[in-house]
Amino acid sequence: MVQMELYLIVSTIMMFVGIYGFFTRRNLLAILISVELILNSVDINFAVFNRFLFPGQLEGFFFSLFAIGISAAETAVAIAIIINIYRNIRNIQVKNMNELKG
Amino acid sequence: MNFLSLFVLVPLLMMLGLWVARNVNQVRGVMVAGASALLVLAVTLAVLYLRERAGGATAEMLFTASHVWYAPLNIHYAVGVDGISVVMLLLSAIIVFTGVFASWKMQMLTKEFFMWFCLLSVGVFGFFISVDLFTMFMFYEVALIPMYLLIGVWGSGRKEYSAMKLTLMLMGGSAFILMGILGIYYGAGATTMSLTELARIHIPVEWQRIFFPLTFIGFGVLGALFPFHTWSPDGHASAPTAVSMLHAGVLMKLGGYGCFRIAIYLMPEAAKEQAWIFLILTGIGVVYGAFSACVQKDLKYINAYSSVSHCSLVLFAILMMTQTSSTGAVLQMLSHGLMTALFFAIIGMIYGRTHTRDIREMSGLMQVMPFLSVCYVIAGLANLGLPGFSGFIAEMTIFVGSFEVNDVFHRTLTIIATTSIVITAVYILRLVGKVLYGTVGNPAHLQLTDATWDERLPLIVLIVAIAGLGLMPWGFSHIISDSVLPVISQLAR
Amino acid sequence: MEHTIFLLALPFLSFLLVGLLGTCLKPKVAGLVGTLSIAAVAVLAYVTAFLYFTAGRGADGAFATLMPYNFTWLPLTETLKIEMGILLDPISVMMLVVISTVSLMVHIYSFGYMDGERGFQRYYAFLSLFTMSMLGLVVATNIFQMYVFWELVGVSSYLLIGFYYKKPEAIAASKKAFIVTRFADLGFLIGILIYGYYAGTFTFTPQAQVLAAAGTMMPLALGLMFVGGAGKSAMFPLHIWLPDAMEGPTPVSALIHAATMVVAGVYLVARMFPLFIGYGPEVLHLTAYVGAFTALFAAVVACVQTDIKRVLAFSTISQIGFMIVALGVCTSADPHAGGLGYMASMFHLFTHAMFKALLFLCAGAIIHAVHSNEMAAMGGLRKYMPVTHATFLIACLAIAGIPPFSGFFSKDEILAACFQFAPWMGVLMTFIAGLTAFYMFRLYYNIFWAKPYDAAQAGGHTPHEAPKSMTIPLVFLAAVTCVAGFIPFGHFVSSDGQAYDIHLSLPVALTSVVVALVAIGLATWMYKGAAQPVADRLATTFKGLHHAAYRRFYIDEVYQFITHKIIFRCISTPIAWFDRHVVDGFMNSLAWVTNAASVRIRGLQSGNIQTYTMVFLGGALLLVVILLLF
Amino acid sequence: MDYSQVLLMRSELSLLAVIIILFVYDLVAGERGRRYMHPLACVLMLAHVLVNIVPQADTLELFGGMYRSVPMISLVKTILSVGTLVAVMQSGEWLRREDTRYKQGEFYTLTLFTLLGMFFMVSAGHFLMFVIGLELASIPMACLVAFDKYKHHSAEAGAKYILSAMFSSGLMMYGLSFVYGTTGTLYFDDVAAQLTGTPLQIMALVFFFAGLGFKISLVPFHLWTADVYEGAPTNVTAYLSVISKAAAAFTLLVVLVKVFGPMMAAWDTMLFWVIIASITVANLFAIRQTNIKRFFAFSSISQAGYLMLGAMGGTPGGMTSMVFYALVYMIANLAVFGVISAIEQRTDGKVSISDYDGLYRTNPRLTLVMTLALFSLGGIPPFAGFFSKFFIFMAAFGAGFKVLVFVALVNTIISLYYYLLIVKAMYINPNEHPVEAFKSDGWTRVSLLACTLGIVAVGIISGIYDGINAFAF
Repeated sequence: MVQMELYLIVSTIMMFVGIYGFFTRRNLLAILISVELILNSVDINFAVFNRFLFPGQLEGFFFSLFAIGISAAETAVAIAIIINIYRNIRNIQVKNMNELKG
Repeated sequence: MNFLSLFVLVPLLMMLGLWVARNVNQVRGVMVAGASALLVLAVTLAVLYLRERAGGATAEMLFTASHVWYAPLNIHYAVGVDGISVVMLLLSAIIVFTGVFASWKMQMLTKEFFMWFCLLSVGVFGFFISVDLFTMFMFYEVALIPMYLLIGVWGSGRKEYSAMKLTLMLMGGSAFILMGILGIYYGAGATTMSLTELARIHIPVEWQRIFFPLTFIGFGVLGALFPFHTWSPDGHASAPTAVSMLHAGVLMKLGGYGCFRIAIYLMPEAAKEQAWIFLILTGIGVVYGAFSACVQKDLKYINAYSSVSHCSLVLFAILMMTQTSSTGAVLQMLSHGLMTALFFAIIGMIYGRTHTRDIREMSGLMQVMPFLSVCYVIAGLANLGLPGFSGFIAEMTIFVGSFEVNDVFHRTLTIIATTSIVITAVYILRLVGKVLYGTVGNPAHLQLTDATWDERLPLIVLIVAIAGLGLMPWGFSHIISDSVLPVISQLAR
Repeated sequence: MEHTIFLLALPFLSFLLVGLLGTCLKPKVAGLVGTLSIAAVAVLAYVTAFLYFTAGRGADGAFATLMPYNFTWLPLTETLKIEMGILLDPISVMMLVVISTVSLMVHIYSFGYMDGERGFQRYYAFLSLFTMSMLGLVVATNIFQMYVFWELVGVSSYLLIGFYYKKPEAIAASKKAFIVTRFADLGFLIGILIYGYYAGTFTFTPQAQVLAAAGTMMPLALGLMFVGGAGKSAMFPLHIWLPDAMEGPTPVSALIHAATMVVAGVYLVARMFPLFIGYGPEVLHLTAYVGAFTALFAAVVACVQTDIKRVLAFSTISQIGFMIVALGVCTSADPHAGGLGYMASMFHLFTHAMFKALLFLCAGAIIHAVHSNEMAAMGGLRKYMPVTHATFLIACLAIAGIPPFSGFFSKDEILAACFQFAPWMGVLMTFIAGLTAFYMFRLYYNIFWAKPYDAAQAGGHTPHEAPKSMTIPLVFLAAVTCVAGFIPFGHFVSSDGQAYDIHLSLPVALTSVVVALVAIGLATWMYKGAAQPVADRLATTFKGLHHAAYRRFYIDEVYQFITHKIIFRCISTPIAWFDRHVVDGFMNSLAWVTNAASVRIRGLQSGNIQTYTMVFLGGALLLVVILLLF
Repeated sequence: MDYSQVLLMRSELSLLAVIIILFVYDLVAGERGRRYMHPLACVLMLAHVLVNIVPQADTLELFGGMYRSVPMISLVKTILSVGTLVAVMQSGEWLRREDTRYKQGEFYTLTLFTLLGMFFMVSAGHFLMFVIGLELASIPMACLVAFDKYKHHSAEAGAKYILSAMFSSGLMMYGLSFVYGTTGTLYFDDVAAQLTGTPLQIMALVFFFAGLGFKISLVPFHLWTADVYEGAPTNVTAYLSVISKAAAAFTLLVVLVKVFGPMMAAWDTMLFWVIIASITVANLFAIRQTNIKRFFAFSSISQAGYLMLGAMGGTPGGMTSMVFYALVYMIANLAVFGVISAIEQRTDGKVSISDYDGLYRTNPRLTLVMTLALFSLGGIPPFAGFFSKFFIFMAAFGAGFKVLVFVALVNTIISLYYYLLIVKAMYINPNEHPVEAFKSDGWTRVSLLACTLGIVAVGIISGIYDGINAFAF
């Protein structure tokens, strides 16, 4: 039986890898992938807490399920917008996304 | 509906009338009708008030009415007047009336000008009839904001800068006031916003120590409390005539009124404790304003600094906290309001002709515009406290009242304050000598004309008011000193 | 005595009528309105005086103090109030007579003198205003009413000095007069405040036990009040405004700056006399020293002035000094034992008003004739202006103290009082009296004798006698000057109210007459001829002294320095700078700091989504840290 | 469990009906039919508002406590619906343009779906429901922000919005996972009973707060705001700046009080700093803006700070003031954006502040509306903003946060300064080529009139405040 802490360590690492990726990637798609990592670490957390701490109920699992759905929807919209950007400027580099500032 | 509310309703109706007015004549018609109605209303009120008092009415506030407004917050629309408010209303009505004539020839955006002007009047009248902290504060702010546009759009000189500075500083003051009002409300147990009821509740002294200075400074900003007075010279210099009149004449009085009615009345213990700080500030202000006026070169700046000096005297007298000095303070508000309005009216008329306010560029105006010049001399003499005009009785009441406080500190300050009457004479006479007397320096000025009827009327009204108050002060003094008493007895509790 | 209200009401109405209608009235009509009202006032004043003094004395042997009117004008505290009313006692009645007489003469005289001047109506309006104020001052029932009218006479003086408002000198002089007296009035006001607080009343008759409790405050109050009086009465060092005030029309100088307003300070001290004697004798003596010094100083300066009105102005200062000295040397309220000065002072006030007004009116006639104030432009005028000459001579003799003219009697009483006080004071005052005679005759000779009139120099203009409207007042005043000395003044006015017989003290009288005659002789020797070798030699020998005296001992320069350098440069300008740059600068700097901060932080909004999220996360973590730590 | 319960969700159902009708109409209507799309949308929204105008007086608890409604919540929904109605009315002119005409159906459905999401969010009784509502409000919003798909700014704003939103919801859900981990439940009531204030829970609180702070755009979670407001179509900005913000703020208040109530000390401290930062930083940023939409973005951040004052202490009075403040802010901001949008449509995209120079000369009425709205935002009586500011200060002061109120008050001076800058531009600044005089379409004018009436009347007529207060909990 694997300890709960191990799962949590994994999810935490995923979380911060995601955050790190978000902060450092230059490509919008890569950033999107990093966000997915963050969201997935959340899913793991919910599932693990449910499984180990509150085995009698399903709240955590359901939350994970919905979270997965939501993140899918978000990704879809995000990709659509990124495609739109690509159509506009033929480029999806973050550095080109700073016309709005100040 | 209490008839006091008419003071607010009439200007509102005037705004409505202006909205539908089609041309300049209709605008003037609306304004004259409305302003006259206000004047009549104020006089009627004064008469009714006197009759009530003569009939033995002893309540602190008369003609009171209170409508629940925001029940959960204990906010009422509560009105009522005592002697102080009556004279202030009278003053406001006179100044509004004369202000209308002083801006008779307003060319640009006449309708809009008068609409904001009316809004300003709403605030002023509303403030003086209210006896509920919230309502008072609301009207107070209503009176402040139209200033921005009135100065910014219709002003002269560095109007944008001045307008912004004035508005922001006064709003800063009102932020302090709001803090103070909240402090009073919660300090008194969060049960009422009514002035008279609050006065019966002892606010804990620790609260007072925090909120008295906030409230006092807040109102003091408008009352030209040193060192928060710097909006005044710039603001008044840039404002159009009628606005300067109303602002210096009435609005600055809101400050003194608020200090007296709210800060000292509701927080007497802290007031007594901390009065010395503000006494020093106001004492400085009295002399400082007068000295500053001595070397100014712009007519309006001179008058603005003079206002600083005189309004500081109001606060000074309030802080002396004797019945006589407070009566004097109110008289001084009344008197300064009339005088400064007269000054600004004349300056505006002179400026309208010479297109300069620099005293170095004018001389010998007595020859070309004798009427205006004579009025100016009268205003100047009134300002330096000549007996027979209102300034004298106000200052004397203040000095005698202040001298009642028997200790070295207060005495010294009183004597310092009295020196202002000499310095006032210095700058007034310097000005009169330079600008009005002598030979005409600028040949172009020889072509100028004297005042027209619409200019003469407000000047005459103001001079009559100043002289009337100066020659027959006993009635006013009685009304005021009776009404000052509740505050003074509050201090003795 | 109810009619006394018209004493004030008539001039006031005339002021309002003439002042408000202004140029709508024809000049003559305006003058007539003013003159008639003053004539009525004069008649009323005489009637009042007659009724008052014939009403008989009270049980205590003094004339009753009447108060036909007194109402509360401005209530101040529970005990203090400013009242307005009319108080009749010997000195106020005496003053009524003096003021109305001189005023009436000046009104009549001005018809001729001011003929054709622009602003004739204004002139008469101001004269009426002045007369009203001055009458109000003397009938004041309390010190505050006195102060009220005191200010009003000040302002009428200001307006009248500045009557020729196009003349820069007139403007400056009027300003100076007002500000200097105003400064002095500050002392008066503070004195009143102290008096009011400690005496518990503004009336002249406070309760004795209250005063006794006041301790040193009462002398202080009285001293400060005297400062006010000194300002109005041009005592050193507050005298500087009076010579300059001669820029006003000459009749005005006669009325205000010779006969009436300037003696207000004397009147004030006389009015407060019981209090001075009772609670501040040392202050009273101080006034005597001030008065004596002023008298001397002014007399010396008068000896070298060349402007005839200036000479008269310094003479006025000197004579007021006499009056103040007379009051100041009093040591008790009993005229027989040290209180003689009170009566002497009032008597001198009375006679001086007449002959000094006469002198000024003569000077006016002369100036009217030669269009100049300078002695250099005159000389030999006695042929052209016989009436003026005669009346001027009478006045000169009076002021020099030659019997039987009025000045002799009153000055003699003063000298007697001074000798009673201290011999050196008597000697000093006698010497000054001699100086007076000297400079007055220097003036007289320079105007009417000396070199023959040089018409060519004056542009072919031949001087001529003044019109009737001007000479009639001269003659009237000269007549009064001749006879006034025989009035049994002590029967009307004395320090304790009892009748006092004026009896000349022979040694004093003799000395003074001899001194005066010697001085006149000296003046005759020095100035009668066309060439004045002695005077010129003296002037060159004592060049420094002469110049200093001519420049009035540089007191004006000191004032200039104080006002311009200190008040304007060293106080006002720095304060104005401070206000604009420090106080206002602070407010502006608040705005500046806000703006600068705004500019600085703009870069934080970089437009980079990754920075945004870093701040997002960083902020969240910071909040966690804050919450965990605190 | 009874499906009839579903019928009790009156506002959600009526909104859904509106969405479906519009959706179907969009499908069936041809090119000609689209012309009536906007009136139809307005009328339907109006109907929706009318149906819900009387708040549901009873307390509902549906789906085992996942969904719940109290009168206050119902009232908030009505307020949000009214705001949406106004925003929709104002967008007619924009949507009739060539490049948006064909997809206007999408605009309505997307907008209304976000509204629906907000309804669920405010009615949530369970964190899952809450998250779903939040995301339903966010995701279509990203589409709306990127609605002008041929404009790079719009797309850039959309990308920033969606990425920030994903990041923040990731962080928030991460926080929620700790809530779940420490309490074992996601039901609001149960969570409240279990919270003890452990460090993990504090972290959860902060992360959750960050997620909503993002929606409300509180500093330091605000950086997307200005860019998105600038890039998004003006009408979307209007919608985003008021409806989304108000809904999130109200939800945050409810959750803080109902769920994190035991940790009140913690979140008071947190709010204290966040409010100070929001007001101050936003004010400083706003001073220097040249683009009016950006300018109002910072203004809205600052307003959000004031809005959160009502949450301090979690008192019923605070809730009343907050809802009232939100209502007043909504009215004023919609008026502002109505004017901005009207001008932008007529001048082919003029959104610089200097374009407003001398506006009064040509368009006095529009200027007046703008002025009143600005005064209201600045808290000047007798306009509604004064009352709402006063009440919210009063509430915060009453809860004991005197220093905070003082700081906020001092900041009102700065905010007044920049609001006056706009006023100055319109009235005082000279301009050779001011915006020409024009007349907007009827819907815009009606909406602006309604806003003006609201600005003037909402404060003076105390009944509105009293009504809100009656429902506060």
